[in-house]
Amino acid sequence: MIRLEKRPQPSKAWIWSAPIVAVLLTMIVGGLMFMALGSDPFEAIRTIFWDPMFHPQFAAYSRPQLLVKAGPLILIAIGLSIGFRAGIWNIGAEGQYIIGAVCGAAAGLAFYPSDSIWIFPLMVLCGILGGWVWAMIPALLKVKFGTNEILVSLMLVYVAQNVLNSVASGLLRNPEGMGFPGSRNFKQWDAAHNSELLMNTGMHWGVVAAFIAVLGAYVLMSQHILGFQIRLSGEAPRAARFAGVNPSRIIVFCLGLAGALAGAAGLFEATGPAGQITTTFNAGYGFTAIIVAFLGRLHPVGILLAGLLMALTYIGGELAQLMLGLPGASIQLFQGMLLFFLLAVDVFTNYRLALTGKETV
Amino acid sequence: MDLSSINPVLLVASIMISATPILLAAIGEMVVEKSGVLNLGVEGMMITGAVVGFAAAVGTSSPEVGFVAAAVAGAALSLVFALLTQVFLSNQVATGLGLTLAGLGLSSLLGKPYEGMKSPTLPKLDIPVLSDLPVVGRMLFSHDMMVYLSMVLVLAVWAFLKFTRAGLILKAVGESHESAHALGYKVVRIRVAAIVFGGACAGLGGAYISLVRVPQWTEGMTAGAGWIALAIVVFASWRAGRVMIGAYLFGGVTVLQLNLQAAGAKVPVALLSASPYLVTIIVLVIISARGAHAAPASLGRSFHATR
Amino acid sequence: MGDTLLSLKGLTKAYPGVVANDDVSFDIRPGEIHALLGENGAGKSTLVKMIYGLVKPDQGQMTLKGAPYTPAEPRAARAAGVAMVFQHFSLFDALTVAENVALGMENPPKPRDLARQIRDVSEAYGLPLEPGRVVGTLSAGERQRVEIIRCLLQNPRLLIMDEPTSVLTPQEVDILFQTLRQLRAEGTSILYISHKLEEIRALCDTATILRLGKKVATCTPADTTARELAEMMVGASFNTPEPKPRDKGAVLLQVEGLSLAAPGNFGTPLRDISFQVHAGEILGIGGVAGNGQDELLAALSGERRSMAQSVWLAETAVGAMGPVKRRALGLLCAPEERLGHAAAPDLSLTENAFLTAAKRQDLTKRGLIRWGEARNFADKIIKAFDVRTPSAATAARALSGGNLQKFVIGREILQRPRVLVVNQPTWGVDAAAAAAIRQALLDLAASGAAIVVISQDLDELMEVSDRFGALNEGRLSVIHPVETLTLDQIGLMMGGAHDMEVAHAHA
Amino acid sequence: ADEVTAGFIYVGPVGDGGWTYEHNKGRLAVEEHFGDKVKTVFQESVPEGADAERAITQMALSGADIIFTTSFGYMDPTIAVAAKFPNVKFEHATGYKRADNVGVYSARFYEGRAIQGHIAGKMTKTNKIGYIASFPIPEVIRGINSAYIHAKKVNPDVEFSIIWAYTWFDPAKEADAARALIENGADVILQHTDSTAPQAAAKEAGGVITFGQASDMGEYGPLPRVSSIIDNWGPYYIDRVQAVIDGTWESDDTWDGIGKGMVGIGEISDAVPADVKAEALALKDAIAAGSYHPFTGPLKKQDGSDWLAEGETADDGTLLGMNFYVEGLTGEIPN
Ligand SMILES: Nc1ncnc2c1ncn2[C@@H]1O[C@H](COP(=O)(O)OP(=O)(O)OP(=O)(O)O)[C@@H](O)[C@H]1O
Ligand SMILES: Nc1ncnc2c1ncn2[C@@H]1O[C@H](COP(=O)(O)OP(=O)(O)OP(=O)(O)O)[C@@H](O)[C@H]1O
Ligand SMILES: [Mg+2]
Ligand SMILES: [Mg+2]
Repeated sequence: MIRLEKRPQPSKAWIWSAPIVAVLLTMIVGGLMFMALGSDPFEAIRTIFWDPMFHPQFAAYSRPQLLVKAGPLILIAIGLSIGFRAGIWNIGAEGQYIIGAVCGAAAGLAFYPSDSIWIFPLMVLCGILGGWVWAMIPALLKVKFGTNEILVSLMLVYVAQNVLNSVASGLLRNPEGMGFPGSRNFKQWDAAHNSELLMNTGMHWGVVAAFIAVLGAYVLMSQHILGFQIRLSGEAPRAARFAGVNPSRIIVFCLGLAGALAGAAGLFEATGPAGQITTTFNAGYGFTAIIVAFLGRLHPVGILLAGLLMALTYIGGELAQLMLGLPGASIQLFQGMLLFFLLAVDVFTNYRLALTGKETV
Repeated sequence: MDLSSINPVLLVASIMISATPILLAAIGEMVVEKSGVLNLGVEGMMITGAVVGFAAAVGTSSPEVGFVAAAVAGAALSLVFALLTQVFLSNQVATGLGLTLAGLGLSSLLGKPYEGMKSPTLPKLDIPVLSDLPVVGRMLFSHDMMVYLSMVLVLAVWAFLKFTRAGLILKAVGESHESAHALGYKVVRIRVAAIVFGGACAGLGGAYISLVRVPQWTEGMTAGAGWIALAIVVFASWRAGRVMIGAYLFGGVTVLQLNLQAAGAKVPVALLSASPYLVTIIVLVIISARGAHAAPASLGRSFHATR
Repeated sequence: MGDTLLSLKGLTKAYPGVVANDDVSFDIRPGEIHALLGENGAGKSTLVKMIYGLVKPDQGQMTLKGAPYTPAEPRAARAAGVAMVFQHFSLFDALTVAENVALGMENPPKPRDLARQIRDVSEAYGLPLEPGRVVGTLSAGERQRVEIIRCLLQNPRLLIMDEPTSVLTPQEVDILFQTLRQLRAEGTSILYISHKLEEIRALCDTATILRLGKKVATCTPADTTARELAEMMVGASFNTPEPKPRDKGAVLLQVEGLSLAAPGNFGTPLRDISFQVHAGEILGIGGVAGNGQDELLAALSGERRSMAQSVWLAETAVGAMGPVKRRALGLLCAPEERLGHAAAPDLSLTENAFLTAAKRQDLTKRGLIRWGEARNFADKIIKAFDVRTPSAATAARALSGGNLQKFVIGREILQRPRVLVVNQPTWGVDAAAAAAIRQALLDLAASGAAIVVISQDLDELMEVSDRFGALNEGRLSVIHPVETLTLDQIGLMMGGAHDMEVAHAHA
Repeated sequence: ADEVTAGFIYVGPVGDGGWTYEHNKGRLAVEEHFGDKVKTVFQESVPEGADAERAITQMALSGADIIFTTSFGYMDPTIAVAAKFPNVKFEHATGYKRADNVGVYSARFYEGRAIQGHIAGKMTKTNKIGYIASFPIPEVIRGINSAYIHAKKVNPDVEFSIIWAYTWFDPAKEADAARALIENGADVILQHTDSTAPQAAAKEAGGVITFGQASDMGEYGPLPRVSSIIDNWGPYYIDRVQAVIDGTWESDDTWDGIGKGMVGIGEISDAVPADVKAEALALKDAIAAGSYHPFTGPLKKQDGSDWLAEGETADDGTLLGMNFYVEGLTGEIPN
């Protein structure tokens, strides 16, 4: 019989190789799935993992798109991961993302058509604030009443979606839009446009913010006392209290940070790639970011890589749909598999396989 | 606004229909959580149940077979969760979220050929005498089998936890897996069984949506019902009877807000359609403020026995 | 009835890195109380878990009444008439006494009959219990009764007890011993694990001694001195801590009318606690587990806050301050639970050193952690307290209990506290390490710190403290100088008889 | 190019049975009509927003010659991508922004709504008509107004109750909405959402009639579905692809209705009395022939102000931006 045996220390080797093993396993099993769907598995895998970066026809366009797609995912996932490290399960980033975008857009539109250079910074600030406020609801309810933050943050996503529906066809509706829902297009208003900073790189302010967030989170979690307290709260809550960490402060900080980053991501997306607030501008980034956070094992550098990998599977998946006619759902399943394999393989960081009934010494 | 135009008999009847899927999923999840496992993948199992149930019902022209197939499919998917969390000791929150993602993908893949099809629906039971009663007959006693089955299930779970030894063992495992292990109970096996039961219930709930409530198959059709089921378990403080109250309350608000719209109530539409979620939050707050948590002490913790 | 009830032959069990039991053989006769002795980690618990079917031996056989005995699981052991009271209770806080008992039985009777049986048996053995109570609300002594009743209801032929007395008052120990003697008279065999050698000499018929997993001796405890037993366990002699002469200085820690509600559903409230500790003095606080020790430590460390005026550090009212401020002022603590409370299991020793030493050792600079300094401090603790670990980068959970305990105590002592409060400083630590820790505490007091030692080990308290008080249900008894106390008086203090007579005598 | 590639961007899954389903039928009609000469590609369930621009761009990069973007929300992305690919032709459905290589097209569904309204007004016994609306946009408001005007014309006691579902496609929600309307006494359900769930709910309730939306939904006939408005994009798509092949494609603005066959009226079932059916068909012919415009005065707005004088017909500009109810409708348009 084979059984698992706890390692005294997490294995360094597995920490690094587990994601690679997981990706390989996903490729193999995913390939089999694509084969069952009637595609050439090698071609499918190549289309997903290789073509977005190197296909002669698409790469010049898709490569920068990787950043566009990964930017918000990374930005949100960084915020979430810090909370997850402390054992605070905010799964309502989607709502914080929506409200951030709505608040930021509203703040900007109030000054339409001013071309002041302060418009965009103001919008970013309000976006951050909007996401923060929305995240403060579960935070304060948890601190005050001990209400489960998983459920409250999630319910608030639905509420946010209703707010979005309402403002997109009401308050923020483009007065020149023939009565259709949707705000003005920020791409046509330079003062509020989150444009590409360098041509054909996909770099916009949101991507810059994501990189800064990765760096900031790295310093926070590994070098700063607050990051230490956050890790401590997640690893050993009693020890944290003994050390002098105030749990309420950690809850408020972690949820607030996640909300602020998600709100910023929403604003950057609405004023940049999406271009406007519509009832559907939110493409589920808030949920996908949870997966990115776990794929990156809640580590800033890991999240950076996981965000890029996720973006790759999205864009590669779109190409596979376009060129191979693979159904979009198979890509979703493929991403689910990736997470499962990582979770499964991860056990070997903390456990090793041992044969029972044998002398080990 | 003319509220008198709302027909209360029909209102109650449709509350029962809209509450049944969440009730089924929630009672299953409650058993899972009683055993100390937090499975956030209810949505994924529900939607898989919805598509497999629909496909089986269409294939065999029998809705009953559809429900059985849905239960099996939900249980099968939950086994993936059981394998990952109980054997590979993965984080339950992450695995549950992954299960939802995978379930949504899998279901839309499986469901492609069934889009736009019609399925046989479950006949309404005609309960002698009761169905013919005035008012109540139409309100309470002319539903399909699954509505009553869901209630029987709640009753059964309540009795199981309260009166049987197996129920006591299940609670014990959820309270302290170390103690249960020390007394020789097979923690992992018991939890896997609970997870599978929860998966089967979620599958049934999903199939109720695709076979009775809508009835047809479309991608993403559970539209968050699984999450509501999770909220209802907390809301119910892990008690079977209250799960039923919670599901009916939520179903009630959902249906009532549409009725208010239809009756022309002067309330902003956005507020009305957000009301089920707002009500859920408010009730969660009230419950947690009263301190009546009663969450199983080992909820969400991994267990690994050394031998 | 044969000559042996249970016979063990060549039992061996290895865990990664240690052989917990190495070729252990001995016999248990019917109707005897058989002691199992050994230091921490000698393999006692592992051995009894094999008998109870929780752990499978790698090698060796057991026979029960002459027939081969290989329990695959506790159920089989129970069916064969083996019952066990665990070292770490196997109870369910949220369930009732009756439900807890039922879970430990093979075929429990109907709830109503079971409740009656519990009442009957518990009264017959002088261990009263209310079947409907929720276990989480019971005291440690009562919880142990639940475990014992659970065993007795099955009429076991062999009853295993793993360190049952560490949570009992001397009076409760007496009651337990009567129960055990009564059982022996009825023909039940008892396998009894304890560190308390005098107890064993008083109670047991035979003793088997384990050292590093091997059986080193079997003897008759009544004919062996406690000193001889201890030396057999340790395999060598060791130094007993020596107090240095010290001067009593000013009052450094003063607690005045400290009351706090119980934390959570199953805690103990603190009721009107007052005491003073002077510089250079050690105050010992005894009591049975679960009578407010954890709560008192939390109130002193600042984990739980009280009225500002209820805790004073020298001239400063610190009752309303958090742990960080109290630490900055020189009030340091070391809680009982090493893993998860005093230290975070998955963090490295460096990080765990930082955990309480951030301020006093100046390990941060504008919020950023000076990891180099933190590591130096961790290395210093490791060196000064002889902590056996590959390096300071090792995770706390990888250390043995004793080594981690040395690390935790060392971490606080090296920060030169003005006041140090420790709870169970040598709990689960082997004799040599325990002696070292006690010596360090005595040295610290000699250097002018005020120290509070909370412990359930009376010998330890007698050895290190100048004055003694006991906690009972969250109340602190009157405090007496140690020299004036007898064991009987201590028992009364721990039992909550607020020793009025004794108080008068020394007033 | 020897072979012309036509691309389609869909907002929903092909199998939605409504909007996307009909566009995909149009694509299949193109394939059928041109055979080997034309290749079609499509991408389904493309979210409106940032992903749309990428999907359209990648389709253009993959060599499509003409791309149909079939949802209103693709308007700005289509314009943006078109600017980068001057040699690719774009056709955007239901929008109003054009460019040299971007044309727009839409259908006058309100013409079909007039016929629905007529049948509904005639057939309701409770005088209550339920309307499941999606989003408060001009197209939907136009439909409500058109149906109401014609129901009222034949039945002055008729009342509309409207539920805003805020979705084009959510079967569970649509089913609940239909039930709520029925519980409120409606015996006719009109829908401006795409699934057949309301049909199923009506069937279960009994005694309620419905109309197919976007596609025929004929499987629910003869009752509850008594007729339908069918989107018929095939001829238009074939026409535009042919123009690309011929090199005659030019950006234009198409808004066709029953006359050109872009809006079809599904078989009126036998559940409708013969005289009503005859009237409905006459109305249809009049609209098709252009002799009757559904928005012909005298008409007042909900607030009582005058809109169209006797005999005056609405201009397309007003219709395209319609954001008010006509007199007699109750409730407010949410915003
Ligand atoms: N499950 C396990 N996995 C690995 N090592 C173990 C396990 N259980 C016990 N050990 C090790 O086996 C040895 C014997 O442990 P055991 O618990 O039997 O000691 P003990 O004599 O009961 O000590 P104590 O007096 O502290 O209770 C120790 O070194 C311990 O660390
Ligand atoms: N291990 C630690 N090392 C250093 N500083 C810490 C540590 N833990 C917490 N801190 C921080 O030091 C500051 C003071 O901590 P303390 O526990 O005294 O706060 P507090 O009493 O809760 O504060 P207040 O009285 O303002 O509410 C806080 O910002 C706290 O977060
Ligand atoms: Mg032991
Ligand atoms: Mg011990």
